[in-house]
Amino acid sequence: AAEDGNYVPLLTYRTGPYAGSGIHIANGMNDYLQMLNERDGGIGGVKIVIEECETGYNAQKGVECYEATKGKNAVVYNPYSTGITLQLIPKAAVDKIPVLSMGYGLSAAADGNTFPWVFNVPDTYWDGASVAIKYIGEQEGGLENLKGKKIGYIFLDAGYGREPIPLFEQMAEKFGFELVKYAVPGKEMQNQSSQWLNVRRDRPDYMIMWGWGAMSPTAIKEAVKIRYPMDKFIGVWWSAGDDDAAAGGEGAKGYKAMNFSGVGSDYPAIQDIKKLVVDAGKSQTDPESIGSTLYNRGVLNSVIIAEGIRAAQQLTGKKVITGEDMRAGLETLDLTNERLAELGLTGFAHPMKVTCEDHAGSHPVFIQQWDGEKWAVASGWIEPMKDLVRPLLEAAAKDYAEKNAPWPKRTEACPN
Amino acid sequence: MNAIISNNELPQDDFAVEREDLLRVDNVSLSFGGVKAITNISFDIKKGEIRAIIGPNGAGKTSMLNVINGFYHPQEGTITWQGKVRRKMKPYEAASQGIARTFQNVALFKGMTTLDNIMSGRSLKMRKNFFLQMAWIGPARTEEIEHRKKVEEIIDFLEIEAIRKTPVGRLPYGLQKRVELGRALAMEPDLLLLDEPMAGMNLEEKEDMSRFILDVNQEFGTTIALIEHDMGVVMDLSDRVVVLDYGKKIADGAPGDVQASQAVIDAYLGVSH
Amino acid sequence: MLYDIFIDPFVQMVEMPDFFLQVLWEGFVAGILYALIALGFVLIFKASGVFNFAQGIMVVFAGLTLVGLHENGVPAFLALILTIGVMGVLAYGIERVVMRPLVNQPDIILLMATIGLTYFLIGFGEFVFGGEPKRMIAEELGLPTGSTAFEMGERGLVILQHIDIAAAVIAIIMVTALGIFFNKTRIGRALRAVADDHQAALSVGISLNQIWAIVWFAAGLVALATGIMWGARSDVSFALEIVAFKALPVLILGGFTSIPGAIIGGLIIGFGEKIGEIYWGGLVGGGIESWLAYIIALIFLLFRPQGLFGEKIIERV
Amino acid sequence: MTKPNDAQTVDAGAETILSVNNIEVIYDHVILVLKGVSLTIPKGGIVALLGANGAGKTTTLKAVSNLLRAERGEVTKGKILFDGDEVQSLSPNELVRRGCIQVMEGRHCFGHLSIEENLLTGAYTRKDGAAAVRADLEMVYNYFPRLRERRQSQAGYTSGGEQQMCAIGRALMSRPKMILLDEPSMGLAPQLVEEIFEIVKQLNDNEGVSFLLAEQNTNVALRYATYGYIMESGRIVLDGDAKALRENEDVKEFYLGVGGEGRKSFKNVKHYKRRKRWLA
Amino acid sequence: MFYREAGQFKTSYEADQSLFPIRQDRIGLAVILLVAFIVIPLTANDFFLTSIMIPFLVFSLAAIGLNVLTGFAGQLSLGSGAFMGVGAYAAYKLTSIFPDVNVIFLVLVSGVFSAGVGAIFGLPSLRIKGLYLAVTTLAAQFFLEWCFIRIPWLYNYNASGAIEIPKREMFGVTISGAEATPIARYFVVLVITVLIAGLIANVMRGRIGRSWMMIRDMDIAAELMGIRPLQTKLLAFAVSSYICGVAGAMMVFFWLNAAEPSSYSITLSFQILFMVILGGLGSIAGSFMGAAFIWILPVFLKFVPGAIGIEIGAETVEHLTFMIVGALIIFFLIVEPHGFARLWQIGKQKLRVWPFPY
Ligand SMILES: Nc1ncnc2c1ncn2[C@@H]1O[C@H](COP(=O)(O)OP(=O)(O)OP(=O)(O)O)[C@@H](O)[C@H]1O
Ligand SMILES: Nc1ncnc2c1ncn2[C@@H]1O[C@H](COP(=O)(O)OP(=O)(O)OP(=O)(O)O)[C@@H](O)[C@H]1O
Ligand SMILES: [Mg+2]
Ligand SMILES: [Mg+2]
Repeated sequence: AAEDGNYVPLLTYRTGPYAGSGIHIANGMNDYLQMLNERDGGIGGVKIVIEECETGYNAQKGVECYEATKGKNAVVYNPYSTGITLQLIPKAAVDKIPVLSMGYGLSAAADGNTFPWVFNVPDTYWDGASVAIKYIGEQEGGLENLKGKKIGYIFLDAGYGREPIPLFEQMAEKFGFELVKYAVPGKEMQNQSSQWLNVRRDRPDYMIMWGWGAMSPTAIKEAVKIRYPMDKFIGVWWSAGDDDAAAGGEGAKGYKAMNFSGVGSDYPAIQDIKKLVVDAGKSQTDPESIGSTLYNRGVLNSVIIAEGIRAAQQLTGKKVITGEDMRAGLETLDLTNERLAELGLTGFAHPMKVTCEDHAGSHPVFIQQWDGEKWAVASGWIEPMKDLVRPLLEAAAKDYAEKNAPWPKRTEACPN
Repeated sequence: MNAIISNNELPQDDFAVEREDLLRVDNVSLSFGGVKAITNISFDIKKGEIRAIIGPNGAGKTSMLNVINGFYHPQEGTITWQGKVRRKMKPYEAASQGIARTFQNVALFKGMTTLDNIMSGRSLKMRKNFFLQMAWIGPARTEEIEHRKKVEEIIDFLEIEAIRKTPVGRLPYGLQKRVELGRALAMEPDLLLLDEPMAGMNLEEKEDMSRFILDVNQEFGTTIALIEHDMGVVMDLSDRVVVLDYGKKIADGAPGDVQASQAVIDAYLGVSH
Repeated sequence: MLYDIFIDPFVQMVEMPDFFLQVLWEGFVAGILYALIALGFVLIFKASGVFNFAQGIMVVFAGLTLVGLHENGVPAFLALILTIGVMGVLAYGIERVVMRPLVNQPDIILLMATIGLTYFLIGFGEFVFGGEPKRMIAEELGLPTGSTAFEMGERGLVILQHIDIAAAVIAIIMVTALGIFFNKTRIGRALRAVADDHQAALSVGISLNQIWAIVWFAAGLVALATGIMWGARSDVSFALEIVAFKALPVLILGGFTSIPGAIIGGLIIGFGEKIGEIYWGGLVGGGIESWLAYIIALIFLLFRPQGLFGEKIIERV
Repeated sequence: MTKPNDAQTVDAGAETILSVNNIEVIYDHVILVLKGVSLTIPKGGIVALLGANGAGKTTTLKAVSNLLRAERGEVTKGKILFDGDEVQSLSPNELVRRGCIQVMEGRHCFGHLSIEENLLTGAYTRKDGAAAVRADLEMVYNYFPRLRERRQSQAGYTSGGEQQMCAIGRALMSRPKMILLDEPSMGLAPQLVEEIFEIVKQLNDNEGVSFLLAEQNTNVALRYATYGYIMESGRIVLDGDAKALRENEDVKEFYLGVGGEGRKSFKNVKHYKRRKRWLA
Repeated sequence: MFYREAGQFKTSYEADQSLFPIRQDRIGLAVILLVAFIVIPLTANDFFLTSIMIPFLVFSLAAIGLNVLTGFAGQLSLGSGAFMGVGAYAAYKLTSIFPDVNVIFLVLVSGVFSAGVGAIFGLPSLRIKGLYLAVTTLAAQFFLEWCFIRIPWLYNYNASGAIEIPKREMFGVTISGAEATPIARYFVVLVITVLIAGLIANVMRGRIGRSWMMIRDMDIAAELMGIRPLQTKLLAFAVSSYICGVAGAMMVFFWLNAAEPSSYSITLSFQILFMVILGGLGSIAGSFMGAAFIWILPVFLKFVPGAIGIEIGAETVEHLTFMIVGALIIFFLIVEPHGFARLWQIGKQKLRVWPFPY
């Protein structure tokens, strides 16, 4: 299928317990790529061959999708599940197909020297965690005012939610605040009353949430129930869905979340999607969900894929590229404001750049706030605390390589 | 001809004097909540005899067997096994001491074939450990074959060759009873407890079964305790009979005497046979 | 350490009575909600000895049907009535297609059949309604929203959600109604007979078909009530199916066949779990709720192997 | 099937309550158990079905009461008429409603129900009110006083004989026109066996209930029955008036145990393999 | 006609007790082994090996493990997923503690740990029976799952909370880690599975297998015949957990390469249980058939529409797959409640009498 186009398999989930979040992402990714096909005839004159494979957020099925599609000259994989990402990381180097885990997955993979095949632009979870604390500091009038404060962290009790903990702990020590952790077991996602009772007892000054799927709306509802001040409740970018916040009804007004992709549907490119894809009946997207946070996140993901392909085409001069080409392309990714404007996405994301050393780039993130009906931008771009994050990343990468010894040394040349 | 004495002090007849007790039950009582299943019963079973236990339905016969092989624990009374007073024990301990039984409601292992059911009677006699069994070749197999030979003898003896490989769940009732007897025999017990082995059989089959029971008793010298409602069978086969009614013993003695006893006729036999 | 285990929690309970009351209330509500799920299981188990694995998905299915109909413009109450109808059709279908051909089979086989049913309903439900979570139309159905806070002492506060109160009331009404239906009627006795021995029940003229259709329908209604209540708490989504696992310890603790057992079991688990998690969970890093319920149930079982109100397991030869 | 057979059913319809015409039964789609069995039970008759273990008596009764499906068996050929109607396709409960009930072999009481509840389930199909049911309950207790004593006990814990009485009592509670009794005497004390057959006789005389008895206890069965069939390996091999059967030499020898010289002792039975068979 | 045992006489009990007394069965087995060891490796592509054969074998082994407990010894367990997890985590720890020891050996040893854990959770089975026993195994399931998350030592304090499999070699061939070729991993899995299946089949036809079945079919009678219930049940728990543990270790070492705690969730337990019931309780061949049905059928269904060029959305395929699998489960249960193994037997029986029915 892929001789005449660039084959992009999309591992998505529109079924299972996480479908609520997964559907929007899937729609966003799919629609943008289709729009490119419709509008521009693909990228660099060749079409993009899109194939969705349903994973149900299940690692086994994810691997199965990977195995079934990799042989068709897949150029890149977006697993959309930390579990699947972890399975694919070691395979990426062997099969020579890059893994793009945008804002999730293994944070350590930002170390391009250890993980040449994995990309997690624009940010790692540690970047996110540092932004959250930095923002709280700003609210309090400076990081030094965090001393003596109590910050609660409620998270999905899995690798995903546990990953930021070391950094939080480090920051708690450094800035002198107290960190209180509330683990939500995956099975108890929809049954969080104990955790929130504890929140009520502990009365943390701020709450930070790492939730996904059904966990986020339930947490927001519970927060409303215990009358937690919503403007002191900040979610990671994966807890920033419109449905998540809407679940809390009136009371959810004021809830905040980090984000790195644009809010709303007023971007020309998104209007193109609406016109050429959704209104043309070529997608399953509910028109109302266009412009929602997770939908736009999916779009941004596809923007990165598309830009990666374009970069690879320029680098190699080929039209139909391979996974190896794509890897090189992604490593030269440089999404400037000008380029964003060309794409019809001015202000949709912060400019981002990937280097051979840094596959995440620790790009700035902004905070958005729920006004009871939709999200509104509530802050400027906030830089992650690179000085804290980067050493942690490198240590983690080293640790990973050691534990998985013999981990292959980087042999891939740096394309720039 | 003598009157049946319905208390515990039985005159020792010749038969009893000759042989020693295999099992004695003394003043045993058993009740479930309000239901008294057994009230103060004593009797003995001598080595080598066929001892029948009869009585109307719900008299406590099955419960008595359950007491003997340790499935029920009587509230009062003692049980003496081969001269030693037995402590409260688990059924599997009773089994390892040499007590085997069949059940009133056939209790075969439904998912297994006839052969396996009878082989299962040999469990206690087989020793080879897990790892040897895993390897199969060698000691475990030798052992298995050795026991298989014994089992084949029993199969032969009971004339059930044809159903060797049939899952027992599909067998008609009468054959199931026979397999069950085979399974108990495979244990080579000292005492064999048979709970209505001939229920649901026609005459011909009862004759066969009688023959088996007599053969077991005579050829292997196995002591047998037998519950049966067919008086013909009881009278013909047993050496001594104990009669229970409402959990109490109402008679004990030679078959002829028991059959003639008015108490037994009233409680159990109805019209005389 | 010992202090943390044996003294501190109690000190806390006394020092913050408002909070303790809140914990108890949450435990109560959780218990009631678990009991609702368990009730669905009990009905079917009681009537056929079948452990209905599909109860969880029936909850989702009922909730989605209700919300889905409403989304398509059907007024809330009409949607409710239509959903009841759908559950009736489902019950009839299950009886006809699954139960009837499998009469007199071992329990585990019937369990497996309900698992097949689960698969089917998941696929069918997602096919029809999509995988997105949906908001329960609690308000439209006239269920109370909002909450009442009771002041206690200076800064104490006990917050009662109205929807939770409604859940408790509905659960209690259902349990009473079903309890009366199954214990005081001819059908109730027949149900228990069926659970004991299908074949014998057939032989005395009990119509298994009719009985099963009735109980599956009843279970469908319970599922609907459960779906509404749980849906109002979180959302109606396929993730709710997981919550159904919580019914297992409740069921086992209460005894598979007892309707009051479902409620009492639910409350024990609800209280135990909340108190355990809040006052002791922190010692081991929290999240012990995921297994505490099972351990509580296990401890009870060691003393009563048939559950608190279950029918005694008959052992006799 | 032959012509006469058909003709017989047509004109026998008037006084026949149950007629089984040349049925075949297969279990599990492969095991052929009944190979063409025909029986006729006249209204108000007591018919005994005799035969060795595994002959197919139970299967025949289940075929009539339509319980085979639950055992993965099916009637593949032949016809069964009850009260003039074909009944193969009826559900068991419909049959009970029409007055044909089976007492299953091996008791099958509802273990978790008390004896009294067990008896009451027997009245499930009745619509004639609680008072009538109570009266019948009283009647059953009068037939089986033992049951009255144990009325509150869980059936699962009662003795084998008590369960047997319970199963029979339960069937009586449905006020049937016809009872299929599978080995009623199994496990009952001799006195009770007589009593049960007396009850059968009473019901037959007073209420006109018809009976089909599968019995091993040939002796008693032929004393109470009016007609008998003898089955072997899935076929009827002999039938006739009970009296005639009792006189039949073969029956005498193999089923009644009275050879030429009276009853022989079980002790003296010779150990010999299979005896003569009607069918080779 | 073709399937006749007539004319095959056994002259010794040895011959009669061999695993496959009938010649056609022996030939059949030989053909299957030939295909598994020679034809498949020669012809199959990577997808077939990695996504179908390896998982199928791993699941078959796990199903055999659960079958020992549930099918043979009659103790219902919903904890097999967690016991598999114990094996996986144990093997992972062992490889990091003993990096130089052969990984296959470590995988086989890891089962010992899950055997131990299994036996502990088997203790209540003495008192608790039937469905109620499910609660103990569920407690095991959830408690162990919680441990996999909460005891970072188990996953070497990885930030991701997952275990990742390092590269290991045997005889110069890489057999674990991402670089291991599907063929190499396939052979490892195949050999271990066939070996254990064979050994367990041996156990099943001997005293111990019988004692398990006795407990299953009628525990009271078994006890009255001298079987010690606790010992026998615990042995079943231990053996079953051992096998599940090895399967769990193989699952991560030779199939997935990395595993999170959620890989060993209750869903896995149920999946294995479905395989066992559908395949046939108490049948080793059935375990293979059940695994094939539950694992291969959905994969097959999922990729069929694409392969024959029908354009339907990925999630629609998934929905349809669920519906079809669900309907087929019910269908097969109605056709033969005792699973594929029995269906197979009946099929053979029909073949035996073919062409004359009955
Ligand atoms: N469910 C079943 N599946 C397969 N075969 C069966 C089944 N039930 C009975 N059979 C077979 O059918 C034949 C007739 O059995 P049936 O129970 O009707 O005999 P019966 O005359 O009632 O014997 P009994 O006097 O022992 O009760 C037997 O050979 C038996 O093995
Ligand atoms: N486990 C038990 N729990 C309660 N009652 C019991 C139990 N076991 C036996 N019984 C009662 O004890 C009495 C004696 O029962 P048992 O089974 O010993 O009678 P039986 O003499 O064998 O009668 P049958 O000839 O009918 O088999 C019965 O009334 C029975 O209901
Ligand atoms: Mg008895
Ligand atoms: Mg019979």
